[in-house]
Amino acid sequence: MRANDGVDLDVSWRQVHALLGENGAGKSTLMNIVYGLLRPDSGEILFDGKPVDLHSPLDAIRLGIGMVHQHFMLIPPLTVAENIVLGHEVANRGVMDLTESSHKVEQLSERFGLQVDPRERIAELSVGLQQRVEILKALYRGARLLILDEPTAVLTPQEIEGLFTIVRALVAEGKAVIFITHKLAEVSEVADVITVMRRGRVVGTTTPKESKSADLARMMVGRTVLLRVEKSPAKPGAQVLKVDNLVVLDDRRHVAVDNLSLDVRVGEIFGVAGVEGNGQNELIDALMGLRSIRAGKVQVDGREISNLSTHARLKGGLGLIPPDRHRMGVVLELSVADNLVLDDFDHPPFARWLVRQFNAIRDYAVKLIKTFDIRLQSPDQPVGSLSGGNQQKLVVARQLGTLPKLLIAGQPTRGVDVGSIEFIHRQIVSERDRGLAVLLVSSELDEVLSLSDRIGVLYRGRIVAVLDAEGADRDRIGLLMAGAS
Amino acid sequence: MAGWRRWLLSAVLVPLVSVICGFAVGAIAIVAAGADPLMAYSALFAGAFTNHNALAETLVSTTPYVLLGLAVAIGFRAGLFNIGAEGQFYIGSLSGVFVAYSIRGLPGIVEVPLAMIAGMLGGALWASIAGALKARFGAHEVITTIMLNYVSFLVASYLVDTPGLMLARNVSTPRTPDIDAGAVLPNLIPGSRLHLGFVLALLAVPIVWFLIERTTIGFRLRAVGFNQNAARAAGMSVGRTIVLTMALSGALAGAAGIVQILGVNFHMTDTVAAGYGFDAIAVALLARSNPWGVLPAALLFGALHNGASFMQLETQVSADLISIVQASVIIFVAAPAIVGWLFRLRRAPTETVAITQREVDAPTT
Amino acid sequence: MSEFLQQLDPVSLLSITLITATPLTLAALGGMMCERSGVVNIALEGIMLTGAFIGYAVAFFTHNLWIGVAAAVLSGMIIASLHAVLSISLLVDQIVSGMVINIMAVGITGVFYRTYLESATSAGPGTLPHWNVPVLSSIPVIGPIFFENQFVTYAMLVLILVVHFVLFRTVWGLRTRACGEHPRAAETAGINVHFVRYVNVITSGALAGLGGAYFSLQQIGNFLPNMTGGRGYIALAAMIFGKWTPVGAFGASLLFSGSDQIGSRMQSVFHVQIPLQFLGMLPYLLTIVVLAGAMGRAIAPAAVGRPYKKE
Amino acid sequence: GGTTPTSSSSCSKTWKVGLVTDVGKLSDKSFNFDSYKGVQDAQADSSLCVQGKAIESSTEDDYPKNIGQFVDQKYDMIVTVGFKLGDATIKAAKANPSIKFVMVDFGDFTDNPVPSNLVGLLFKEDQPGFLAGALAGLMTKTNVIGAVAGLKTVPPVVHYVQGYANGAKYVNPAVKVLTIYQPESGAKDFNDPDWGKQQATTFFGQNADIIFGVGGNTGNGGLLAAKEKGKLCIGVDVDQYVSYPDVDSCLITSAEKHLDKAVKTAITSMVQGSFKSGILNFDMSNDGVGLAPFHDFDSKISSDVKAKVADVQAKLKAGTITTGVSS
Ligand SMILES: Nc1ncnc2c1ncn2[C@@H]1O[C@H](COP(=O)(O)OP(=O)(O)OP(=O)(O)O)[C@@H](O)[C@H]1O
Ligand SMILES: Nc1ncnc2c1ncn2[C@@H]1O[C@H](COP(=O)(O)OP(=O)(O)OP(=O)(O)O)[C@@H](O)[C@H]1O
Ligand SMILES: [Mg+2]
Ligand SMILES: [Mg+2]
Repeated sequence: MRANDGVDLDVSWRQVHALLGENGAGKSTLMNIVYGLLRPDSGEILFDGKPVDLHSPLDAIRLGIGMVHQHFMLIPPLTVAENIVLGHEVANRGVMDLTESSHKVEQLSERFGLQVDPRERIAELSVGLQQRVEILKALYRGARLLILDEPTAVLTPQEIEGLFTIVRALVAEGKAVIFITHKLAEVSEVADVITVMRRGRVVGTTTPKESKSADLARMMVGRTVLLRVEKSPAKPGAQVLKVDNLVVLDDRRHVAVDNLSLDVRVGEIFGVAGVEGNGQNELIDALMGLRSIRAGKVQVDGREISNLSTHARLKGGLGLIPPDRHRMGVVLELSVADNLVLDDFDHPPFARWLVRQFNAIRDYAVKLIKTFDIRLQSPDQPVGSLSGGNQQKLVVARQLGTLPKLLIAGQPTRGVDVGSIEFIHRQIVSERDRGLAVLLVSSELDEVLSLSDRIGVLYRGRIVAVLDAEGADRDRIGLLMAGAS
Repeated sequence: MAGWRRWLLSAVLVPLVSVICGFAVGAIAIVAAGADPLMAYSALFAGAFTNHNALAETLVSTTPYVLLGLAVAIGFRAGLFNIGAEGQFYIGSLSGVFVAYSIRGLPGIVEVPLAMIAGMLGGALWASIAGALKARFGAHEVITTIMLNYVSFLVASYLVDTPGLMLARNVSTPRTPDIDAGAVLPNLIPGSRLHLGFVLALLAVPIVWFLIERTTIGFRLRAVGFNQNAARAAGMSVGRTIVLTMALSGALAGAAGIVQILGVNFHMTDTVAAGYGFDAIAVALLARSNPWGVLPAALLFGALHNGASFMQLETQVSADLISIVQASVIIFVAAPAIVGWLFRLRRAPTETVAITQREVDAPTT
Repeated sequence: MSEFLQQLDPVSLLSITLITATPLTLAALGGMMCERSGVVNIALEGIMLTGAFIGYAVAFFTHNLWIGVAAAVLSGMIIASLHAVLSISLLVDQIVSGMVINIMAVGITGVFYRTYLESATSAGPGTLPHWNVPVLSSIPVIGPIFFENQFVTYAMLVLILVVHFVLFRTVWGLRTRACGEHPRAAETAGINVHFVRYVNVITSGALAGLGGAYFSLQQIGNFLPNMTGGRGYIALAAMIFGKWTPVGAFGASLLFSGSDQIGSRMQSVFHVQIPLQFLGMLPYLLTIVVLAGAMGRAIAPAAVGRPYKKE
Repeated sequence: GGTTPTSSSSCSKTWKVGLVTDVGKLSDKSFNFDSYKGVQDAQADSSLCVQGKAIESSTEDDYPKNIGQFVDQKYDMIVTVGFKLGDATIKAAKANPSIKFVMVDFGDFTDNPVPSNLVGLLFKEDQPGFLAGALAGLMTKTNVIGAVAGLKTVPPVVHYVQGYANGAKYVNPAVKVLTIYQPESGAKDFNDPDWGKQQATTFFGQNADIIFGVGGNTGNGGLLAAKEKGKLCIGVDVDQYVSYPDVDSCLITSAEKHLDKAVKTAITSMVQGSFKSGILNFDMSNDGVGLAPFHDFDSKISSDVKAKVADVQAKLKAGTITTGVSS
């Protein structure tokens, strides 16, 4: 499959060049090629007018290309200084000079106003600081062209502002910056030039002046996005989910969910808005019993479920669309049919006395594939051979197929094409109308706004405000997400 | 259609070619050792098949390889690398032989199953230690099973050497008492050592295949093997599955141990086991973790094991030669790229099968 | 009391413990270089056995122990590079590859020992000379323990420091650890992960090969089939018990070999009959305990065991 | 160590003799090796017309199979080395009355009557052990001597060691004898010279000045330690001055059991039709066991000591004294 297809991109010095595209459009892939991590099957790359052949990141670095990856490339047990100098160490005859390294790092952070403690271990740093380290890493290697792959996804608006100032400073210094994102607002704010990608192709290059957000959106997704899923107003009924003062720790044993309380009622969609990394995943894990809770109560239909197993919760009427499809949603090696019964494979009609009943499984699969319009050759083909959108539809089908009373939907449309997005949204809404209670957790504010009946804003692991979706003010929510009270 | 061609390539052709290459490498070693490969191999073949009783003897050594190969394979399917089959084989023999010599005078139909159950339980429990350590603490099973192997040898030598424990009275060799006559597995061919255990091993193949491919246990096991997170999110208990898998694997290894006692040795000595458990890893790899594949693979290893001594007798080439053949075979199986390169197979199957090639989780030790 | 001291004879006890800890430590250091770069090495046993054999064979035919030692190291590197090719370039599971080498080693040493050495009746090349370090060896207690040893043991003592320094003070060490923790990050930093891993795996072969020379050239002056007797696995245990640090591994090796010696002393000198099997279990049980997270969790390099695939 | 058959024309019939080792291989330079030497000697003796071959066993399960190999090839005599093959040998003997069977180091017929085609070769290891002990007891300057032994579960090893201790005490009541048996350890059984070496070194720390190495390569380690530390050492089973030249400079003698002779005797009896089943005991009286020459130490050992040792030897032969070891 082609992740990038006949892409032409032109970046000049002293410019912020925004690369815009929905998830899976091929932005990272393109940049990985520019950075020498992937080899293009055809085409050439010119740098300073000269054609260059990039075999490895080292070649890119030598040319002065630096990249801050979507998923940070930092080594947790090592210190900030060690991470930054790695590969270009300060040393005499092979022996590290750590004091000198730290010194250099300090100078660098002075110069660009990126404060970090060189002796700190990466594992101890916040995401925002880790990103600083990444940028310093690139600058330390003398990057003149700096690629930032979705740098804002994990930042709060303040941090984003900070980042923008840095970016402008860099450009002022004569460097070039490629700024990858799929958030329209950001583009118009920093970009000098904008290139839009869709499904691995460049659909156009423009500037903030020429085209307004709406136009960009159209270019991005191929046609006008419906900012609202048309849906009748909710008729909320009895309370299904009730969470009181929930406290959950993350893997680094820091408080991720902090005294969080919320409730979801029959026939409503409760949307949790928030910047990535504010405790969304930990919240979902805790609700599904995938992560132990430190304190607080979780009740479903007034029944305490905090110490039930995931299995028991699923049987008890919970459904989960995991935020990370490939990690938690599907087993790529197993067949579509197997994946569709992944969470109730072990009882009638799919199994009798430990023996799996393949006819029943197949019939059921065929039915779901039809209702949820999953595009495939056969229910027996491995899920890995499906496109992400269809993989995601499969996950949704599995969860809604079991007719749960509470659906916990994490990033239900991440990395999915627009057609699938609409389809999935419509499914969720229609289930709501049949009385399903939905807890929607998404870092796509637009998704939250368009789907939810009520919206809770998540910040630093707390629900800082709950407001009615009707006429909710986008900017106000933005501020709340940023921690402004 | 391309699907089954790939299957043919990866499940039949590659192993076959690998075995051939393995023997080729062995031949080089024989030449280097100043002997004639043809003579050596024909002696090996004669010792394995054509000599009087040789075939029966080959099947005798095939028996433990089948059961142990299944044991390792079942672990592979759940993403577990059970290097401990050797130790589980040993503990299984211990617990089984204890029952087999303790009970007296019951009919075989009673005694044999009792001994078998004891042996399988022993192996299962011993293996679950490693399983529990991984489930509970994330201790990597490869390391723990290696360590537990040694512990099991020492436990056995302690029990068998210590008067009042399992040491038989007035025997000149340190060993357990002989098992009760009723517990002896009947011979299949009079005058040979081929015993009912071979049939039991054959039966185990479809049973294990059914377990893995057709039951919910097998499904759970495979799902966990492929993607623990997804399995967990789907409500499966990864920890319990790991322990269960190790227990099943250990039970099969224990069965191999006790079958060897009931069919071949009739008592247990304090000498460390034959190393079947380690060869079994190779068997499972060669079988690509497919229960049916275990049969031919085990037969090959049984033949090598059995033919080796005759080869040494006839050509003075050390029986250790078969280790070279075995090692080479695994290399070619585990790195199909080599075979593909050797034979210019376009589209050589580099896709990962079982454990031979994969992104193994980092040991969370 | 003095009677007891005389029987315990701490100086010789410690000196013997240090000597028998030599191959464990060397192999453990090897395993460490390997695993710190992200490659599991359960092949230590096979590498040591090969080193012991080749080292002896070469010494036997050249009548020169030092060429033998060099050959042991070299053969260790050669067989380790097989591990490297399989597990790094061909992406074979590292455990499988290690296992292959262990089996292969038994085969090769067995076959060629039988052909070329077994029937040799003439006296072997002897053992490496004892070197008493002037002055230092005359220090009471310390002297006889540390400064009246043979080459491989001295080398071990030096190499502990060298490996520690390399791992934690040098550029190479930093890159090695980076590859072991997060190879992709290392590559984006411009490091050739495969190169780093190759060098470390081959280095581990050199160290384990030298460990092999301990048996055939330093202690026995002869080769015997299987003469490493599973010490490669105890070395693996020592490496883990020492939490992937040179000094820790050395301590673990001392503990393991020391408990062994004390066990024997119980029997021979103090006539206390404890079942030695239980002492024998000590290394393995301790390792399991550490893996279980008691006595402080042993943290393996995050990426160890994972083949690294360039896109 | 294989050999090519010598089929000298004078032979009306070649007697085929097969030998099966236990898991310790022919390379043990000790009792597997020496037993096979008996076969080879018989083969070298053209008057016997014998052709011999050996199979090494890699696992215990192989014993019956490897015996079977020779049975299938219609061998005339099958020699099994080591008591661990006892059970298998008895079974095979009962099943193949036409073939003669010889068991080295095994004569335990408590629960089975001896088949008429089976002979067990037993050695009174305690006697050479006793002699070696006497020599050590007389030669020690520190009144401390040691024995580094193989597995305690192997009877001959224990006989040697106990005889050694008693012998030393007999000539020198003040002597202190340090002994250690190798712990069960699988691969390292009888094959851990490094361990043996360290044990001997420990004994030197206890002022021992003579080491008796009893137990294949493990014992050899003890001898090596003595050589390196300039102490004295005593070999076992065979004259190790020949079989293990590395330690000649410390080897005052070896406590021998003449496995080769015994095996050859059994073969000869078959060839000459005088084969008798049951147990063949080898001791001082029939010169089946004994003390090896002093070699380099011949000049260094005082005639007085030699006389005393000779005296003890005579008494053992005559049976006027016993070793005090019950076998
Ligand atoms: N080597 C490859 N060959 C084929 N397809 C690939 C390859 N690598 C990635 N893809 C697929 O190509 C698409 C582009 O991936 P990429 O990560 O570049 O998208 P993206 O624009 O960065 O999306 P996101 O906004 O989520 O980062 C994805 O669907 C991905 O699954
Ligand atoms: N790293 C990769 N290497 C090769 N192929 C990949 C890679 N990642 C994803 N793919 C394949 O690329 C195809 C598209 O991946 P992706 O998940 O992005 O779907 P998509 O392009 O977004 O299409 P959809 O709009 O349906 O999601 C899928 O078949 C996927 O298996
Ligand atoms: Mg991306
Ligand atoms: Mg997609």
